[in-house]
Amino acid sequence: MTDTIATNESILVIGGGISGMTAALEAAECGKQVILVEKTPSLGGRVSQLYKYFPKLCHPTCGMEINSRRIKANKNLRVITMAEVDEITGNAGNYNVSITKQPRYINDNCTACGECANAVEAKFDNEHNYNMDKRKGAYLPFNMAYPQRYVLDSGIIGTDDADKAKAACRYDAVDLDMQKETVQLNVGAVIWATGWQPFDAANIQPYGYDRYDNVITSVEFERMMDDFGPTGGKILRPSDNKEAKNIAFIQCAGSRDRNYLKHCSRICCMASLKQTTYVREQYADDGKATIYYIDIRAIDRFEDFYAKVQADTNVSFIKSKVASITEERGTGNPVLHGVNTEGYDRYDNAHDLVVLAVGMQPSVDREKFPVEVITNEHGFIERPEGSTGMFAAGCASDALDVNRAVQNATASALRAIQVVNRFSKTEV
Amino acid sequence: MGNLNTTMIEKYRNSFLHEVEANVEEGEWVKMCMQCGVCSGSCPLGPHWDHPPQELFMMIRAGKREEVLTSSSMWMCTSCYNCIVRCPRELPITHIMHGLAHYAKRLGLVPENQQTEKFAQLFWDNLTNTGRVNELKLGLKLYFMNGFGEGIKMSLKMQDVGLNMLKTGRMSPFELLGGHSIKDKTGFHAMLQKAKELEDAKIAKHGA
Amino acid sequence: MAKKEYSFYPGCSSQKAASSSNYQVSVDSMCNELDIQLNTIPDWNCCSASIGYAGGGELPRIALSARNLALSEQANPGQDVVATCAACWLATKETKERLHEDDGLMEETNQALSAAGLNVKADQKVRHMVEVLIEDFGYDELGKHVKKPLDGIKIAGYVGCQTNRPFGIDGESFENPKYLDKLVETMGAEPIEKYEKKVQCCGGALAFSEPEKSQAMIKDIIEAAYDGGADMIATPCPVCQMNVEVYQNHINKKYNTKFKMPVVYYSQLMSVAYGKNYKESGLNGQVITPEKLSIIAKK
Amino acid sequence: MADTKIGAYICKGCGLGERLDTDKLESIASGEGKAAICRQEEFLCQQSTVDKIQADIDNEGINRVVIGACSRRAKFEAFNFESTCVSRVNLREGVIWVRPDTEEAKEATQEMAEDYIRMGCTEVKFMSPPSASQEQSVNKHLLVVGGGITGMTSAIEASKAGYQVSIIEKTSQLGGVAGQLHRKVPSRMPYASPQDNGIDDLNNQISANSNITVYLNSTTTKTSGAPGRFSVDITTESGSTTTENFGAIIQASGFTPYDANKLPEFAYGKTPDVVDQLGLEKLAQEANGTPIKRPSDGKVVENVMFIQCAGQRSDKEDHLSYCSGHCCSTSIKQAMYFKESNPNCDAAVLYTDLRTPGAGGEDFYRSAQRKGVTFTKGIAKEVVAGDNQHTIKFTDLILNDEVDLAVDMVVLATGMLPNSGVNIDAPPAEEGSVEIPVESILNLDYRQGKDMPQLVHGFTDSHFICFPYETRRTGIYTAGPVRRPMDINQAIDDATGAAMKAIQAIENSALGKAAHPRSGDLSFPSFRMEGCTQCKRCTVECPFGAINEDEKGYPSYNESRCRRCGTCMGACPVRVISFENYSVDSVGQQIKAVNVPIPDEDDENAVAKPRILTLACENDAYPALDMAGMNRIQHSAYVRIIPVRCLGSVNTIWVTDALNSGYDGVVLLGCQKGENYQCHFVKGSEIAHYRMSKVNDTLTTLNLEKERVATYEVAITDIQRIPQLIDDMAKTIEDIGTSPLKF
Repeated sequence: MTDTIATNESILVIGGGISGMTAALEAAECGKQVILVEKTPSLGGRVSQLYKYFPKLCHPTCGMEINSRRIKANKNLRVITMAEVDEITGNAGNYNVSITKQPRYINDNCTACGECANAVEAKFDNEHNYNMDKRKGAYLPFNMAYPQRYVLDSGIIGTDDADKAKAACRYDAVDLDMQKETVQLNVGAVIWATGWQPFDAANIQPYGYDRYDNVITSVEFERMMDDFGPTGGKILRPSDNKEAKNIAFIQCAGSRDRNYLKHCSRICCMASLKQTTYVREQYADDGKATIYYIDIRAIDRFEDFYAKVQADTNVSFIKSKVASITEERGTGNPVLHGVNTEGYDRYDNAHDLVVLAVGMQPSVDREKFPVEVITNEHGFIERPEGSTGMFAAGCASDALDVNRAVQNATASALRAIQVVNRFSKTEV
Repeated sequence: MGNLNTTMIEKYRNSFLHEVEANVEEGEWVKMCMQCGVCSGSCPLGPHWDHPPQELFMMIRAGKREEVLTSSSMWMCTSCYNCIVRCPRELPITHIMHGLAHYAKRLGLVPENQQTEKFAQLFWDNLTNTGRVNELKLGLKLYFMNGFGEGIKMSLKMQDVGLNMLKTGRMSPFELLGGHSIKDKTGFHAMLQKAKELEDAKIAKHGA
Repeated sequence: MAKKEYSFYPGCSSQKAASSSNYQVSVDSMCNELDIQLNTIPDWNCCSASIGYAGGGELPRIALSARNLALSEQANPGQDVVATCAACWLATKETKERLHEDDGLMEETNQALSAAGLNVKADQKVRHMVEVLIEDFGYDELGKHVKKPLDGIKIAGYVGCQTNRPFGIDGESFENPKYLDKLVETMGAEPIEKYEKKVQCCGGALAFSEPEKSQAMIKDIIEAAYDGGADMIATPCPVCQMNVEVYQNHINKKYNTKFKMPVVYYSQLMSVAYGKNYKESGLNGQVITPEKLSIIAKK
Repeated sequence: MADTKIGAYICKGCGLGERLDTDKLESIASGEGKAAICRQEEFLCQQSTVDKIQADIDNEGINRVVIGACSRRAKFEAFNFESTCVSRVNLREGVIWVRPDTEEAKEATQEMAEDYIRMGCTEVKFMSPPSASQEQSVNKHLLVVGGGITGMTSAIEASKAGYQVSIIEKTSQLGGVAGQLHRKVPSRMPYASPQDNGIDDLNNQISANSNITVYLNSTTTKTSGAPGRFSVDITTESGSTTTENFGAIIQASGFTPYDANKLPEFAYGKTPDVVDQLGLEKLAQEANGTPIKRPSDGKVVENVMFIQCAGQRSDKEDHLSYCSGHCCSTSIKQAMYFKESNPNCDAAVLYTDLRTPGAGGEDFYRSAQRKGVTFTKGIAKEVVAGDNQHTIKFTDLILNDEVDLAVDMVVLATGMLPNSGVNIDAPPAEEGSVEIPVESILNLDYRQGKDMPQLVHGFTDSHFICFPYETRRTGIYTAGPVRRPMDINQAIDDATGAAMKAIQAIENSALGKAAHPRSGDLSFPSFRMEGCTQCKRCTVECPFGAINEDEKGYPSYNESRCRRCGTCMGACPVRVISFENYSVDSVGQQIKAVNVPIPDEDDENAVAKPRILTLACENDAYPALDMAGMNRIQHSAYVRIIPVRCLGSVNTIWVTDALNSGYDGVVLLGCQKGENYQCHFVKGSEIAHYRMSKVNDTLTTLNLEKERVATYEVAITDIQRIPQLIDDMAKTIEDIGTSPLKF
């Protein structure tokens, strides 16, 4: 990475998840100057919080390693973390962008030795684990974090912890006077790779996510599988840390529902099918999973995976949108109430744990883009039309699985290149 | 009414769904159901439904006219609105149930001795009589709605309730003589008459 | 605070010597303390609750509530329509909404109304008394009027169905509304946290036609109150109040339970807390006397 | 190799100074390591110090740099010196962070560090800075095979970026299947109604575009060369052939609809009123907005039923096991044709799982319901053709009912089969069995076969979730339904993405840069032909088909096809293949550089100091070891770890040399192999496992226990497991005793 001064031949990518990294890398590896802006202290986004991918059941960190190696080695690419775009003016081929960079309080000297983390005491919610546990006020967001550089939580600034962190660092990497700064860029094209956020399950009142400890979300379940996650890689239920062996998965938790998200989030069916294999991986024959669904949307070759899971006698399927959940007194078991609509059977099923397959919501509220962007009623950015220089990549454009998100991001890299080539001399 | 039923059968031979859409309150929503079953699971009297709402919707699409209209299911609706607020597709299920019940009644297809149907009719007659409900008369009618013998039994069974209500001044024997009423009964009845005419005309048009 | 005026729709059960006349008594006392003036809609009629559908078709039922709205517009122009009965509120509010949403309905309805020499616009707000208390006064203001805090009374706030669904009060959750608990707290009493049957249906009108089925549900409602250690149940709905209070003997016989759970209205709690006496609070209208509340009322 | 001048720099930061005797390390570097310049620094990675190293390079003629500090994964940017070979000696994550900070541990830990310094200094001696071969020059001409909506889109998008494109289309016109559609599923809000299929617009864009050439009625009869210099024979129906050169290729050969004649149970072929989805498009086009008439007697259709998953999602013979993805939306769209042209027509869709994923999908589904299309969850069992009406027998899964429904027409939602040409991995047909000849799409002149490797069900998709455009034939990308079952909207994205990768291949091959995953790597293998025995292992084992054989059977290497994994280097029994900066020596000499202590026979209480060689895949195993260090997870001090590009690049000589020079054990750490392989170079891990199974013979001849060599499949998340595997080997050696081959 070099300090490229952006020109209207550069491409700005907003969002450092897998889609943003892909769009940025594909363009940079095609010789283009690219600036990648990420809101959090490190790249990776949602993918870095997953245990395994469907349908292959491989580990996302593997691709993350390759991508961060590509970024390290690429001199056309400049990464700005802890930064957000607050204004974009101009048009295709010539955008002026203003970016606000939050202070990290740790400079390039950081060797990631970890002494500052050892020195501080105060703890904060760990966003990487969806606040299921705490982290120190000086921290490396996660093992694979890139840039491999520590962060000071702004919460410790002005406290003793801040001074302890500074004192502990022998490389003068802690800079407590770091201020938020504004960066001005001139770029030719912009790629929105702002991604998605899990739908807030507390809104789904009949399921009592806000009232019952043993009702969790699919994204939280992923974190449980990480050896370095909140439960040390064990599937435990929050109420009593008992092993959760009989697990219910509720599909369309927030999706396909006019009360919440009207759209289908696409990934949730496959995610739950995948997560049933976690239950089996951990508890073998004692592991039982039940999927409550409306339609199982395992399209194209994902069907093979669906067939595999269906063949597992420990996994059962009930066609039903669960009506409500109550808590069994004494045991704390969540009890699911509803009707299996295939032949009309009522059920009141107790499980150890309920996993809500929460829907995908665009990270950026459609009203909150710093420049006019055409979104559909679900908040996803529509396909480009006319001579725009702004494109969506990945889940900013639709509810997509990783594979499709990367495919879409690769396409958006070309769309951006078309714009900068059109406005630069490099055109053939 | 019976012949209206046959006319309707004639008209909508191959689509009960169209019949419901045209003649049942909020019937045009039936087609929007995606069979998730959240309504069926949310009904407090659910276990007492032969066919829960989502199944009724499927039966309507499948043209099971007789089974649907003669079912006691929609008469089980307590109007708790659980189904409406939970329905992911915005179907006004409570109203559709009321609508189906009313339509069945209109076509004379309500099952024998359907208690809620009887009570609902009593209630309607009672309120439309003076414009306001006369609880005492309604109560007595209710006890006797299944015949005199049953009525005596019921009255005895409900004696304590009645006495309690009298004691606490929440019921008065004087209600038997006239009782509460609105002033403009004439206008009130004319209004209901007009409303009924307009509605019958619509049905007749569809039935024709 | 200045006097507040509303166009009031009392509803059948609140009439003299009717099943919730005690509710009305307490509402009057409460309003008097809060300087609320209720201008009753002249010649109002029954809304047919949610049970008129066997005899009455859609349009006739709509016409009923439309008539009340029309009369309100005439007599109390510009005033919000306020109802104390959940069913009255719901039927009227639904009618108002559907008149504007369903194409052609407004016109048909006015055709019918014209037969009674009336016409409706349905522009006014239709509100439940509880909304008035929460939105126009707020818990703090309501608390300021408390003269006799209801110390030491444990109350299960039974919200029931129709003040809760489909419209809800104060934008609260349908599954776990808090407004009743907040009111209870504001009056100095102790709400039962996690009252499990808070929004369970009591059977409504089917208490009459399907007594067994309804009483089975009522049993759970009362049981859960006892489990929570409640001294009494409080509710905003006349149907709930009646159903849960008056059948306890029958339930005791059938399930040989020993229920004797008082069921009062929020307005009775407020009336007592506001220093009104036993009678002014309509407590003489209770089939099962709420002892702890009575004691405070009689102080 | 220009004479090497080594600069060795040892960091004392991050506790290295406290934990290690860095003076000793320095003396080893300057002594055995022959480092011309050697310095210890308190804080090696700080800019000022890095500048000093750069100064040594610029002014002191240092051309090999040894950094004794943290892992190669840390501080990469700081120590990334242009055109200078750098060896990162991992003293932090690899030594002090995996060792206890105790007196008794000190000695072994120090020995570890010293060996790593020796290894680093040795490695750089055998490295030279890579430089491009200049074999390719820029050829901004792109070939697109297939003129359907995917190919047309690829061509237009590539030309918009300033590239020349030639489209080869087998039929007489562009448009493919999309061109046969009356309308297509909407791609824009409000996602409510079918929209124009868009082919006319694409046609106009292409005919107006001087950068796009179209060859109709043509096929590719030969494809040879490599990215940047593909040579393709384009042959017309008439047989005339022209040869053109291209920089990269996109294969958009599309799909063939499933043959509905295989579904007699649904009366296809028995009555013209049973059609497949394409058949219905034809009827809709003819009706052109007027009510659709049924083929048998021209009667306006009053009720029609769509049978989803016809011959799909089924394990029956001759059926497709997979889901074709688009069919639900397509049936919804077609049901709208009926509803929009004739509202009284009953259109029902019979499905088991209605699949309309994504934002637009659900809107489209709701819109159909609003238009009166009805949906029934059920399973079709049979269609009985009648004279007037036809009967569908199905099970209604909701009402749990056996239904006989009379309809005017039936539409079968059948699936798609990829036009992927020859399956190069197919086992050879048995004797006597009649083989149906498959027409090749690309006719690749590659040793590995004529067409693109297939993933599953004949589709040529990538094997990687993160990298959908990973291809096993560099510079050739497949797009659209040949790659994976997909709808038009996805195909358009895919076409654009593939164009992106093709352009990238053109640019990078011209610069001699490798493609993913070693993107930008300039190093490439050279073959010392005089030593070659024409054994063909390199040509057979290359996962990317980079190496052909010339007429004499010698390997003929194509640099720009190569992905630099080194599998050929690992395969070569006579070791004639090597990269400038990665060779049999650059690793082999490191192994030899390690100091293997010879136990003192006379000394009774001498403690055994075994040595374990670990060769770790740099993509997964090595990062996992790093993270183990970051989490202070300890492992044996007797191990010496060397990262390799891929386990496939491991030449067995390294293992035998190690054992011969007294190592007590060898551990190989690669990625998952087999069906769901994780190896980024496809077969590396698998090949390594195979090769190691052969090493057993060597072990016996050396009469060593075979437990001394272990090969594992590990994942990057095995942060706790990998140290355990190393300790297991240490334990094994403890049990079976140290190697007898120490002298």
